Amino acid sequence: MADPMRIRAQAAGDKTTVRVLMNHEMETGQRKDTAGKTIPAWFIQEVTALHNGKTVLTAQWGPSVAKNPFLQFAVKGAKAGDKITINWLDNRGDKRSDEATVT
Amino acid sequence: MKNSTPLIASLLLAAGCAALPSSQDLDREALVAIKAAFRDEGIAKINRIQQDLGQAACSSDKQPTDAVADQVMAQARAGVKWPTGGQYFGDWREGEKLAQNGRGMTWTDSSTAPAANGGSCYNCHQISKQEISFGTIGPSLYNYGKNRGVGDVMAPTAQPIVEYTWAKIYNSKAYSACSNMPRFGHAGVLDEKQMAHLMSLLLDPKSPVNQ
Amino acid sequence: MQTRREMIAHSAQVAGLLAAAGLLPTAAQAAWSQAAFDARTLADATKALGGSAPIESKDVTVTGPDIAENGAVVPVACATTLPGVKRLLLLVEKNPSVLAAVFDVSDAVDATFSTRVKMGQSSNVFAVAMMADGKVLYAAKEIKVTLGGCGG
Amino acid sequence: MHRPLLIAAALALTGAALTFAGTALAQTKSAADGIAEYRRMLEDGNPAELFEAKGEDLWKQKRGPKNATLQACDLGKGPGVVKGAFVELPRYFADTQKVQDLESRLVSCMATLQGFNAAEIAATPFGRGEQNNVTALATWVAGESRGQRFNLPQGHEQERKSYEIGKRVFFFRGGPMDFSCASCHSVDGQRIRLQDLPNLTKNPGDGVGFAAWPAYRVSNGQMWSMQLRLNDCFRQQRLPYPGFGSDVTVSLSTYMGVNAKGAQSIAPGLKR
Repeated sequence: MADPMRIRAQAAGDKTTVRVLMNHEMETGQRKDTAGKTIPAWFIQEVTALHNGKTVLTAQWGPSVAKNPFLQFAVKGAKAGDKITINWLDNRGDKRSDEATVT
Repeated sequence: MKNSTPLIASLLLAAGCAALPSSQDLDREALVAIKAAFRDEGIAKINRIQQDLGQAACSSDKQPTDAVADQVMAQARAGVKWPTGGQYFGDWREGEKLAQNGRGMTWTDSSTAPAANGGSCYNCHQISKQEISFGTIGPSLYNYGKNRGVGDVMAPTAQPIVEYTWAKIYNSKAYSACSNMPRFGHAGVLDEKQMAHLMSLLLDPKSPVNQ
Repeated sequence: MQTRREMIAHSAQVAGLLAAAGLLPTAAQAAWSQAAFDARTLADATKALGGSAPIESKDVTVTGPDIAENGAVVPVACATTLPGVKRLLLLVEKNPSVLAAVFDVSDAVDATFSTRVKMGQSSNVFAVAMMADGKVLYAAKEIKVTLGGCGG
Repeated sequence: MHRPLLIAAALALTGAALTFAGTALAQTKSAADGIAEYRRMLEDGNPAELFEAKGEDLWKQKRGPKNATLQACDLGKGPGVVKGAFVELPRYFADTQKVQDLESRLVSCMATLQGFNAAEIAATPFGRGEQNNVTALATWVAGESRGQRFNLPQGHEQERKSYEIGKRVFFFRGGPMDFSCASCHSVDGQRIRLQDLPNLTKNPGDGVGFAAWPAYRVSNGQMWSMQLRLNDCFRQQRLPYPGFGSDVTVSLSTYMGVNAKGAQSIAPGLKR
């Protein structure tokens, strides 16, 4: 299973800034290994964010997103104590879900 | 600590007051540590830590004595091999590629042949104006030929600078015993053809270096 | 015993076969726009996402450094202040597949997203806003990718 | 063909090149600003955080043949004391009778507390198996001293000797390109390509040089500890392969660490 994400969710005023770091190779499928064989593409395709269980963001990613991806966005109306959940799904069907509490 | 160690010595050791070995002994111990620490990996063999006169003389924070420096430079000058048939020049475009290429001679490279190596020039020098990613360990080489008044590289007046430049690339220690620049010809990093391409990059009036 | 790399290669092959046969879970397949990520130009990518021809607009912002020390990680952001934005996109003009990311904008989030992309070479980076009324607006910024380090 | 070299003429001409170096510097000011802007944009959200989290888990996890945690590991400030340990390493350890850096010390603890085979870990290539865990552990331990200032102990004879050996290793020239650490790191304000080169013969400043590693390398998406950093420096110097935790790499760290006295640690850092 993939390693956990790091999620920071900080409230300021009436919104919460969410910063996420994900553990993922984000292999493009364009690179070759030392033996000259193409390394197959392996990357996160879908990201969703939930605020207290309600989906607030869905995203589609391609292999151009950098390794160990970073994502920052702001959720309106989220306040300290609320839950922010991030899910990702990659092109091999691997997935990961982590949760953070807004501070 | 051995039991036979006198009490006073062990007290001093415990307090960390024992004297260090002499500087020369430390020099020797450092070499022993280096021999013990390194091993062969790929093309990077252990014999690479065997120093020649110049490498050993330039391995401290102090400059070598004038006598030693002169000896290093004289040896370097005597060893410069001039290009076969006086072919000092090649193609500046190939020279630019070599200048950009910083690869070669590491344990992750597969061959020590010059064909596998670059000149790493931009790592340390500004060269053409178009390339903004250049190092500053060496002086800027932008307008290298132009600043030295080189128009026609074949002109007799250009001969001194042509020879100086060749020798500098072949063995940088010919002019400075502890130069930071590799000895591309002497060490077999680049072959005559590759050095000729670099000569063109630096001296050809059509090269971007001289625009 | 299989090495990890072989296993990765194997499972990728299996996934490929399953996908070709339409056997992967639809959740993983339905939402991801293959055609958009296969696109080689800005116009093709927005077209594949059902948008019209993109028009340059001052109301869309693309943020990033002028120079990237390394193309493997380039911080970029897309944003718009216009109401009625449905999607924000980030694209790298000279990458093999231009589209990097698609963000579906809901009322619950700001229309501002930051991430990091790979860039194979110096290129324009586009931020695109796909609007509810069908308009497609974009902004461009050139980011230079430099060669670095000792070269090895 | 062997002609005399006209050194005097050539030297006279070198002056012109130096004048032009100044112009070049002014022209690339904006490039340097651009790079600084790029680095600032990456500061928030350093993927090294992912490795810190993994390292903290590993520290507290029961692992190895002895099924034990590392929580009794003495990193120099007593068993289990992690905060502040990083900025005092390498240092002398009485139990191993050696000067050890953070990673070689972690391996000692993994051997004594958890029953791992230290020699096996040392022989494992970077990025594989337990070496990955050592890197993650080092990242976390370093992060626990974030903001503290380097203050390596030099009270023990072995610590002072380690410094002296390290200094000699730093200036050791060899290989087909005649490089030493000093070739690139003994003068202020120089760079390779666009990368600034810290002067490591003195304190190069807060969060620079020794005070920035372990660091996440954006170029390859890898977490690099100081052992790997030095290993790759020797690769680029075109020297042979230095052993993990060898006297050469540990004493070099002592040399840089002592020189960096007073520098604030920002580790884990973010590097090109």
